[in-house]
Amino acid sequence: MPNSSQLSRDRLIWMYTQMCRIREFEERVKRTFVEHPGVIRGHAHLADGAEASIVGCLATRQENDLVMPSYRCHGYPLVLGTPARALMAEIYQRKDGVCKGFGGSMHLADPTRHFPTASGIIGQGIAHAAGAAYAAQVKKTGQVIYSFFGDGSSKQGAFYETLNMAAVWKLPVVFVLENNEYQAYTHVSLEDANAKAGDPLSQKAKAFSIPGVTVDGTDPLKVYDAVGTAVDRARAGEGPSLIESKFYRMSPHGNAITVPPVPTQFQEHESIEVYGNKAEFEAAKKNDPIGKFRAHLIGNGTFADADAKKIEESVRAEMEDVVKFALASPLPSPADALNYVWA
Amino acid sequence: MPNSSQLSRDRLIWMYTQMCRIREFEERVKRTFVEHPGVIRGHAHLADGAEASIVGCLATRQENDLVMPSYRCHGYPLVLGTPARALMAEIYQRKDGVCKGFGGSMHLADPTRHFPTASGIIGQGIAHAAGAAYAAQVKKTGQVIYSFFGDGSSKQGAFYETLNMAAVWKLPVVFVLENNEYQAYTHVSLEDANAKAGDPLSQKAKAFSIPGVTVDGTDPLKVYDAVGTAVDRARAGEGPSLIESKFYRMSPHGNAITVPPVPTQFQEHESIEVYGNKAEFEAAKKNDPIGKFRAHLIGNGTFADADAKKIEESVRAEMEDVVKFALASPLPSPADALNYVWA
Amino acid sequence: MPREMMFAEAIAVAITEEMQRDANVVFYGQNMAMTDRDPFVRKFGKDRVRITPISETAELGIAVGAAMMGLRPIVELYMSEFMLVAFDEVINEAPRLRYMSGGQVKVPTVFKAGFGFAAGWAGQHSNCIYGPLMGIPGLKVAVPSSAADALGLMKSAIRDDNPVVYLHHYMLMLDKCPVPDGDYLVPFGVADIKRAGTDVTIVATAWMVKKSLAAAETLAKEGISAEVIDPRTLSPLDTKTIIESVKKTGRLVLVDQAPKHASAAIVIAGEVAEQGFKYLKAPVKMVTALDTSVPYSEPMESFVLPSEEKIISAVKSVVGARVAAD
Amino acid sequence: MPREMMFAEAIAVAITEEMQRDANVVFYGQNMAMTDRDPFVRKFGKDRVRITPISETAELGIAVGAAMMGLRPIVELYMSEFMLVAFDEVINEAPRLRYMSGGQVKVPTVFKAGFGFAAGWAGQHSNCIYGPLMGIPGLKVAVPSSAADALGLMKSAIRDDNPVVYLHHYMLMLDKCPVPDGDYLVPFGVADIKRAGTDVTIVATAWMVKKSLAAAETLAKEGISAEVIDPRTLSPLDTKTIIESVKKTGRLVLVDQAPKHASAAIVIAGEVAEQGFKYLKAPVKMVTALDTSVPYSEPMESFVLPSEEKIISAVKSVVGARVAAD
Ligand SMILES: Cc1ncc(C[n+]2csc(CCOP(=O)(O)OP(=O)(O)O)c2C)c(N)n1
Ligand SMILES: Cc1ncc(C[n+]2csc(CCOP(=O)(O)OP(=O)(O)O)c2C)c(N)n1
Ligand SMILES: [Mg+2]
Ligand SMILES: [Mg+2]
Repeated sequence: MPNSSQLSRDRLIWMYTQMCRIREFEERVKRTFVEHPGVIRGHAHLADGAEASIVGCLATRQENDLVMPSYRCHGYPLVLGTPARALMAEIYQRKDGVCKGFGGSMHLADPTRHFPTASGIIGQGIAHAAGAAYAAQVKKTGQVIYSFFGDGSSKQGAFYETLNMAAVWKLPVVFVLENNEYQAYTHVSLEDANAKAGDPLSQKAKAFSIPGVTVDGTDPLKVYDAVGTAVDRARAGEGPSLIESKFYRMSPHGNAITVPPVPTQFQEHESIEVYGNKAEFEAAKKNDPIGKFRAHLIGNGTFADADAKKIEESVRAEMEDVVKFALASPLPSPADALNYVWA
Repeated sequence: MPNSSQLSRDRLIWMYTQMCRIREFEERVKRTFVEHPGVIRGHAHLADGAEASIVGCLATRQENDLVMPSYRCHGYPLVLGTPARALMAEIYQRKDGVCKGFGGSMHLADPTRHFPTASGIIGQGIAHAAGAAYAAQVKKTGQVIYSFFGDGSSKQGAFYETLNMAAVWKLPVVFVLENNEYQAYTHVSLEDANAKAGDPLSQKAKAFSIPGVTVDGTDPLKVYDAVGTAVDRARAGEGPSLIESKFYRMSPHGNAITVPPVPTQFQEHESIEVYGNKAEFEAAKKNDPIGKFRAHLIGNGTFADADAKKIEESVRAEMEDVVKFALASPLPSPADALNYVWA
Repeated sequence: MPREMMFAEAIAVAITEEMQRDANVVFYGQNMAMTDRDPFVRKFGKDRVRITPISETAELGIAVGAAMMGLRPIVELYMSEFMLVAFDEVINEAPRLRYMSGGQVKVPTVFKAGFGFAAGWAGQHSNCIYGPLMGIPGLKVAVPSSAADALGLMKSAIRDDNPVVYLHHYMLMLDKCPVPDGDYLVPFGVADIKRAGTDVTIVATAWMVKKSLAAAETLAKEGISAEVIDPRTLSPLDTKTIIESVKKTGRLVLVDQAPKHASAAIVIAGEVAEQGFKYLKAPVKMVTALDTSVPYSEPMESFVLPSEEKIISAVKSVVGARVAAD
Repeated sequence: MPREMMFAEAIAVAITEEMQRDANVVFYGQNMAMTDRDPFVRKFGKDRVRITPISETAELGIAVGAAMMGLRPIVELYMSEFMLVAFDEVINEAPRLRYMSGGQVKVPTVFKAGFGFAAGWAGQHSNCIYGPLMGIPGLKVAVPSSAADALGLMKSAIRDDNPVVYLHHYMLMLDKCPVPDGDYLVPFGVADIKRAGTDVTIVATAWMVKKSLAAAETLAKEGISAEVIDPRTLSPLDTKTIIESVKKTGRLVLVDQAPKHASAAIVIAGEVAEQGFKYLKAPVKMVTALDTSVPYSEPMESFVLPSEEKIISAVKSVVGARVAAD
């Protein structure tokens, strides 16, 4: 049984550090649209707000467990150990990018660090994760697969089909439904029948007779315990679980969709931009997972304010270097495009 | 509130008669493969075993309510009043067929009698039914739409996506999951996570926060009550329900799939042919909905054995005529094929 | 007096006008009509204008069912690839139900989606999916290249009694042009000669029309007169106008943003090889995307896609062939 | 010593041999492997051979995920149209993930399905869906026309490191032919000249190869020598062999069971119009299904589909053109 109260001081500090790294990385991505227009193309989706959920989940990982996120995929590889330079370089279209400039923000991948790929099409990655779990089962590797997807994505057929098959096949996979209250510009209450009825989305687990749990995704320790239980279950061969991790996406869905050469940027959060609900956004800001965890760790004596500041400083320095590196990295040659079509 | 104990004698006899008509029609379809090889092409799926469920459902209908079945669609139009001649003629590829020979067994349609179409692709008809319900809602027709589909079909993404949307939009539709224990050759326990766990399939309703009820589909009166409640709810604007109607498919999935000119026929039921489980099949035969309803009606004095025999005789005569008519009906002209591509 | 209109605006105007004209037209999709302040919701109410979950199969299936029962649904799909998770509805339901029912029902619905976003959207969001839609009897496909066509084709699509896939190109959404006043409809199956010419016929769609016209401009300066034709609908396809042009020019260059074997270009090339062979004085030449997925990084993306330069050199290669032959 | 084998058997033998050779090959799908008595389950166990629900998106998505992690899944889909509910996996996931990851993963999986069942299966179950699959970089498409090719192409498909759609024609499943002994592989991208000839080139796939060979037989009696070519894989497409043949015959008839604009025929016609134009002595001629869905009733179904007679008259029309031209 996972027990977050037994996490070592080092581990807790590691968790806080990773959360800060994600936040700072995403801030730098966002700033890039202002400071270096045109450097990021297409559509970039940020994980600010999700840090506690991501880190709480991945803190339960064992060495070879796989992580399969959606297109909102910057956070996970940072925690898995992919150099932030290679991630930013990818987002900046560079040759040194983790996908050599072929994928971009929505399609990061680092299979050597247990992050096989990300799909930009809603729901499909959930099936891919179950497939990886099937491979683990057949090959008896003992791996557990973490499948991440959004509240909106749980309205795609692939989600239901996959959870049923994973349950029938007892696949070693944990389905983490990241309920950040929005699917793009749509509030979850407008498109999810459970949410509209005031029921938790984890109730969908009943359709597959598997455990369904809702957890406060702004608290990495609660996430650790809930997901850890599901991971143990999966590793023991008892099959999948559905965890609804509830948190709030702090940035808008992505940079505004424009037609070049009209510049694109991040606008205000949809709660304000679309719904005129500033109160909702302010409340979420007060509940920021990073501030809360920082206060918690200081409160229980894990570290002092000065230690936290040191971490935050080093993270800022890391990401400053990362941006410099990525800007300096060369663009791919045009004809590189002919590579990797066929295996 | 629907109450089957208040059904009139006439109505009960009508229900029994319709059940007999479905059974006899399907028997004649089946016999055709032996008596007139080649007359039926492609794949035909029979409704024997489903009579109580079909008739119990449709007995709750009001005048303009729509019926949207899957490819296993012979039974419903018989109850709706489509001439059996036109149905058999369609299955026999004839010009007098209800679809003029364009559709065949899997794609019957009689929109004038409130049966718009049937799709041969699993799950899609569920969405079409919700669409008809959306039209009814926008046009404020007061119609309720009956959506029929199998246990296996509830594993297709379209099922889940549609039920969620129907719930959010509060569409006037009743989803009848006909659990006949098999999807083609696959027993439901091999492919459905609820079934594998021993839970009812109606539990899937929880994923949409709508009512989910399991009913004995071999008893038309129980079906009447359960579906009637759901129909009332839908008509009142309170949205959809999921009814799991449990019965047993008496014939195999369909005629054997062969390559012409190798003749095709109905073989033994999969319980025997595939699983070697004769006991299961014998138990189902003992529980035959027609025999049970007949005994019930005689038992409560609705009619006497002789009355029942008279009904059965007239049904046999009707279907004898139907087969003759369909055999005598001309085939379409080849170039008729150019019609109806474009509206 | 023609109005100046942006492409995106023209589509909205067409939908608005048709919704005003016919109460059976409904309009829904993801991430639209979020609040009561939405202009369509304000005009037409929450029954006819709705927001949906990310459930393309249900969205399209509901459109098909509703269309059979007398509505004329327009489904907003945003990016054309999102149709792929529901492709059965697009090519195996909407266009087949009428036929299978022996003509008893009709399915008037419009599946609207943007496509071809060549701006770093990478492998899954930048594609042209009209190829697979061209050979489906019962399905129509409209691909406007100007605001005027966008408006006129959308109006025709909504009034059409058949299912229509309406594809608008992302890179054109801000382009402006004059749109004729009044109830302006562009008929389906009628190609438009966007520029008249005598030396070579260029056939192109959507963004490629713009690139082809630019190429034609440059070529004109070098004394080569190119005729640029936009089929406007890929189904029905106006092969006749194309062949008439080839009869005059004897040369055909086909420009298409899709990889060659997924393109409309190769279908048209095949038709001309069959029906217009005798007019050809040179081999048909195709300018399509290279056979790769679309890469994220700009230099690679540009390398893969057709460009004005590639069109110009293709034209020169077939016109050069004349010099040899004549 | 070649073994006589039925088409259906040849596929099963290929899968069995490859599963014996490589423990990473797994095989699953609907309505297969129901019990422990299933021959594949008996040989390879319940981990590697499984039954699935009617969940094509999950089935194919799981194959893609498992393939990335080192398995080589074969998914049994029965009828090719069932792929349409999961088409995103076929054309927008399996073939794109490698490219988008900058070559870091590969997706070796086989999507196996029957197609073209011309036996009263009506509008939704009788189609040919290879057209939309031909232009997807990263995706291969195999379409055998004989038991030998069925076996050899399946083995190549399983060993290929790319996703492969393997389509076998229902009407051929009971046909027998000799299959070479041993570990027999048919390479991808190599067309097969099924019958040599000098007057006209006929290119056909699957069932249409059989019909074309029958037509060639009849034509031979009338003194017309037809060469019949089967591309065997539609991606990669062996355009070279076809053009070599056209160089010799000067005439090209393309036979395809799909409607014209959904056919492989028109893609090949387009390629020849571009690359083989100078060898053509007559217009290319296509014999395809008419532009309708497939109707249920036999007389209408036959009317719509290509037949030996239609092939013969198409050949005569292009050979007749020679008489005029030569
Ligand atoms: C099949 C499909 N439909 C629509 C989209 C467009 N789309 C991209 S992200 C997104 C919202 C997803 O919301 P959610 O699942 O809640 O994840 P989040 O972005 O909140 O992390 C949508 C609709 C898509 N990528 N794929
Ligand atoms: C998308 C799709 N996949 C597979 C099939 C093949 N198929 C036809 S009927 C059937 C079984 C359906 O079982 P169920 O839903 O239980 O209905 P029943 O036949 O028992 O009435 C299958 C798998 C199909 N028609 N469509
Ligand atoms: Mg979300
Ligand atoms: Mg069933």
